[in-house]
Amino acid sequence: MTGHILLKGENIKKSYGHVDALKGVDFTLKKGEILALVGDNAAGKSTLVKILSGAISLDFGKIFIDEKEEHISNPAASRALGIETVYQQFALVDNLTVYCNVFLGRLINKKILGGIPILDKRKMQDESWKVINLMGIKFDSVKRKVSDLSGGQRQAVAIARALLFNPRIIILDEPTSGLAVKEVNKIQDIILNFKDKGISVIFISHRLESIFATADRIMVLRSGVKVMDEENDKITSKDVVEKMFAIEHKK
Amino acid sequence: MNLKNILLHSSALAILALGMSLVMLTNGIDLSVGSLVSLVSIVTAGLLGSKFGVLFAIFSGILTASFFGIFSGIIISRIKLPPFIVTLGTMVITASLALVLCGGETLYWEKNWFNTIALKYFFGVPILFCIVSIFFILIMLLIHYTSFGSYIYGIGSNEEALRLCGVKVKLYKTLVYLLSGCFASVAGIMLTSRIASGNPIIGMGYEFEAIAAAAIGGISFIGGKGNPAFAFLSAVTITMLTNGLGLMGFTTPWQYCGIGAILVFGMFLNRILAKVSLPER
Amino acid sequence: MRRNDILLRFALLIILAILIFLVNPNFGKPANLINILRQGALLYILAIGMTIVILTGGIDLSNGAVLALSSCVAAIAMERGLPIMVGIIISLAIGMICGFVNGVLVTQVKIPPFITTFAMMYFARGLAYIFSHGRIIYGFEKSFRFIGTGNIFGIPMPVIFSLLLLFIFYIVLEYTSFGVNIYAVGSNSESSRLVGINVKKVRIIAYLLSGFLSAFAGLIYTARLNAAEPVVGASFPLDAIAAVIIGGTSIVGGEGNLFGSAIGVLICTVIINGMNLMGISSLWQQFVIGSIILIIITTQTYTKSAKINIPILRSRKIESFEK
Amino acid sequence: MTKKIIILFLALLFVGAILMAGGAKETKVEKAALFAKMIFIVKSMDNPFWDSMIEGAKEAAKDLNIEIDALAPIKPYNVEEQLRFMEEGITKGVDAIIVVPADSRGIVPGIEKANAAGIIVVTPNTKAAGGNVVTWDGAANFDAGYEVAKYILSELGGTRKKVIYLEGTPGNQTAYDRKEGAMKAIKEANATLLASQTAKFSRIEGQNVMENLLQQFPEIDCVITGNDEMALGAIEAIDATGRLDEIKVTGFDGNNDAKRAIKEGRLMVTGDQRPDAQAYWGVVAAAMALKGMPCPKEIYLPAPLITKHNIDQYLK
Repeated sequence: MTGHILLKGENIKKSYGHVDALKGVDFTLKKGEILALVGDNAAGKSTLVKILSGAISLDFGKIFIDEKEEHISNPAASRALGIETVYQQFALVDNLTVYCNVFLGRLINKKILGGIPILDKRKMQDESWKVINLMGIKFDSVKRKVSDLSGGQRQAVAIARALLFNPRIIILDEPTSGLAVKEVNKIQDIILNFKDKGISVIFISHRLESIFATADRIMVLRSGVKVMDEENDKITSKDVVEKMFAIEHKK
Repeated sequence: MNLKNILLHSSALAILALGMSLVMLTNGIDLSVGSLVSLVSIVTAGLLGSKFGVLFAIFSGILTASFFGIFSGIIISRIKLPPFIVTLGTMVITASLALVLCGGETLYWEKNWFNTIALKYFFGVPILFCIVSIFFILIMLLIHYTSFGSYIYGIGSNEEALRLCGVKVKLYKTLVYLLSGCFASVAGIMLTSRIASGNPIIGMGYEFEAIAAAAIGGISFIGGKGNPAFAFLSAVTITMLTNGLGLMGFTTPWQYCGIGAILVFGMFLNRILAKVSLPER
Repeated sequence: MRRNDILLRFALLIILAILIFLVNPNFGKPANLINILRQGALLYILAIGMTIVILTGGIDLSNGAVLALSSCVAAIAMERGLPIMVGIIISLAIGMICGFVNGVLVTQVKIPPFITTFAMMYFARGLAYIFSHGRIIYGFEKSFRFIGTGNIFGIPMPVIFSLLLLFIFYIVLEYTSFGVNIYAVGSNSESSRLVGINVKKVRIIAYLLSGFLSAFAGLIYTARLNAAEPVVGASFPLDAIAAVIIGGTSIVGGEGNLFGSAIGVLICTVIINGMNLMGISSLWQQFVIGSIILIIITTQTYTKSAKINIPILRSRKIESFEK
Repeated sequence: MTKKIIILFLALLFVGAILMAGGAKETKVEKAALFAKMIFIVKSMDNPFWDSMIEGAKEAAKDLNIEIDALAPIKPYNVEEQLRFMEEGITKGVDAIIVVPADSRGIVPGIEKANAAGIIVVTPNTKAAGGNVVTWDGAANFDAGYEVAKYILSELGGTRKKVIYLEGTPGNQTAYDRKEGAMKAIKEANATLLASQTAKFSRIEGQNVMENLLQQFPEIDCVITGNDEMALGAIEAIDATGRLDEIKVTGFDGNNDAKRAIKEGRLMVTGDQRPDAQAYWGVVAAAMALKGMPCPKEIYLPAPLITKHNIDQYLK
């Protein structure tokens, strides 16, 4: 059910001053696969995500997409490669409306009076309304300001932003933190839905039950090093926890 | 130029920069200090002419500025309005009050010992600078050895965390603006003694200079970072350089350009120093 | 900005106007109302630039000095016999250069906007003195003066210009990607960066526009006064900031709009006009404006936190969210 | 890319700074067997008036073979900065300080310090309220303000005596003196003062305030102002309503624009302060005192009124 290797990282290193966040990590992501990224705080998960999304640049290493080496120098480049990221704090702009947030960075213009670019608000409203409704999260209007929304709704806006542009890879950084159980289930459904559409997903979470419910493969990072990379059905949550906290070494 | 003059001339700006750096450490700003200087000058000078005596006049001056400091502080901490807006409000209000109180005229009084404060030297150091130094030492002690000091930094970097720890954030914020007001009154009294009269526009522009001195001294505009000692030093340096421009024979237009260049260059230097001393994040 | 914030300010403006009118009926004369608009026009053009810069989370203390510099250089150019159009272009170019330098210093060298524009204020002022040798350049051609003193259908040119700019920049802010990006950058610059907005470019353009508008105001000023002087405009930055703040633009950025600023400018102009008419000592002008800043912002905070429930305003709010 | 911009900018900054240093040196007065060293401090640089004063002082310096440094406070009318210059001058050991006090009383401590150091002090234009000043020279603002107001009121004559006064910057000594002088004349002439508002010595303020007042008062006979700038602004405002024929405007200072306006018949009268002469005679008085020659305590330079009758001799 999973296809060829879509994304590959080789020996990725990144340090902040004297702190090495990633000490040479290799990883792969197949087409249509859900990869869960697990690790304790400061294990390097977020750094890896930021590198892939173009928020920071790597110090060393290579990234291949469809076997072609790519340089992801900024967020726009990442999005152009078909990688969409849903950040932990959603990266929403509170003072703007829902539809502006969905299209932020790629607003749709229409030309009037022979070439003056004007925002096509109607189109953006319709399209964001469609995408958000597809996810099945309750919404009254896309003209609301984001600051008026609940946590689940905000998450929906952030995911809608990722979904709208037919991405090949979606990265979700802690999509379920701070949500109610009902909303968590919803998000899990949405993630599985991605898979059905053939979108690859990288999924970071502390919530192991969500991971085991959705992921195909689980990768564990500890202090910037990959310590485990196994198929979901071959391991238990106990294995993951032991790897995360290096419990076996303390024996 | 000589050292005595530099110290004498930079006294007012130095103490204002000290107060401003405290406010800026809490992620605030105080635009009202300049007009408070003028208002204090008028209040003090007006009362020096009365029969209540010099100490009463000085005390009233300090009280006036403290009142406006507390006023700003309370509005900022309780009603949670942006410090920029609140102090802009108090700035124009106090500037206007200073003019209204004196009717646009300068005030003066019979010569007394108040006039000599600005003239005397203590082992070659101007008394005014001695006073400023005492405040400087007190603030350094406050910053480094009291809980108030760490709260100031705490409020600037994470106010919410401090509040959740049970720190009376509102109280300390108010106190910081009170201190800034007090320092403005000290500057106002010193300038009043220096010009031996009350002048309603004497403090004009000091607020921006104090902010610039604090910023060039490395106090962050978003709070929590910086050392008031450097703000103090940069105030002295800026005074020296700007005074120097005039005395080196730069005409006023070139002086304006020079000050602009000094500010930008100072800020640039500050950036480089910050990069050298700290690893980049 | 929410609709009830604008309504609050509009109500204040109307109440002020009615109060002044009751005390002094001369206030209501059409000629006086046109005066208010004409006097407010200059400040408003500066306030547009200030609003844009404040929306991105910055501030521009240099607009008065940039105005002086650009108008002096343009005046010198015209005095030397260059065509009026060339003078105008030179002036606008200088304004844009100053704004660009501000923007570059803020975004690339990462000097706080407050210090950058404060330094630019000194620098531009100094250059204005140097170019003009401190003298006032006086006397311009009729055709140039028309942009400051002319009328079309009885409406003064400065008013027409400010309305035109209000229209253009309203469209820019509300209906273009650049406008949305300005709000996004001011509201949350990190999020904006993460979704691929070129934050630095947006900021630089904001300062550039402020410089451009300062120069534009300078041209109108010169034409209206028939003189260009290097000293002009020391109080403009604070006047514009006060008007923008009274207009409800958030000083931390991301919230506010040009209509609010227009009302802010009108409130300030009406106060000064009213005090002139009533013969109240001008020493009190600043006092009133300062008080209004504090009162209006406090009221706004209270109505926002819904401690005070004004029925009309609240029903409006709900209405505006219906799809 | 970004780095290149930064480097380019810094390079420009440094070049600018070097040019600045060069420019500053050029303006210094040449030194050749100098007879004395003096500093000359004006109130501000926000008016061509101060430039004329500096010109006058430099001319005197050339004539008398004196080295003179001209200084002005960065913040307009800041008396504390003037004190700074005086103190620096005292430590540098100049022979005389010629200062135009931004504030009559605020300057006194500086004069007393100079006295204590045995340095001669001369205050052109504005009097100091204390200290031992060798000479004051200039037009008394009070008297000249009085003269201008008196002239215009007598010109109007008869019953037309509805007056508006435009004041200078609040808190400014000169503004205060001129206003008091004008008030005295208004009182003597039994004229009605409709309003007295500040226009902060500025042209645009003068125009704005006048526009507002024109709405308030249908009948105005004359507008007396504290300086030419405000007068010229007021004239623009009055002209726009077409009432310049009925409303007469007076100025003060006698700058070039004002002279032209008098020639054109738009401005009625201005007091010629002769700033260059004030400065010139100030330097001369200081030089005389240095040589031990007796010097009058006060030199009243006549501040002739410039009117349409004598304007031609001013416009050469």
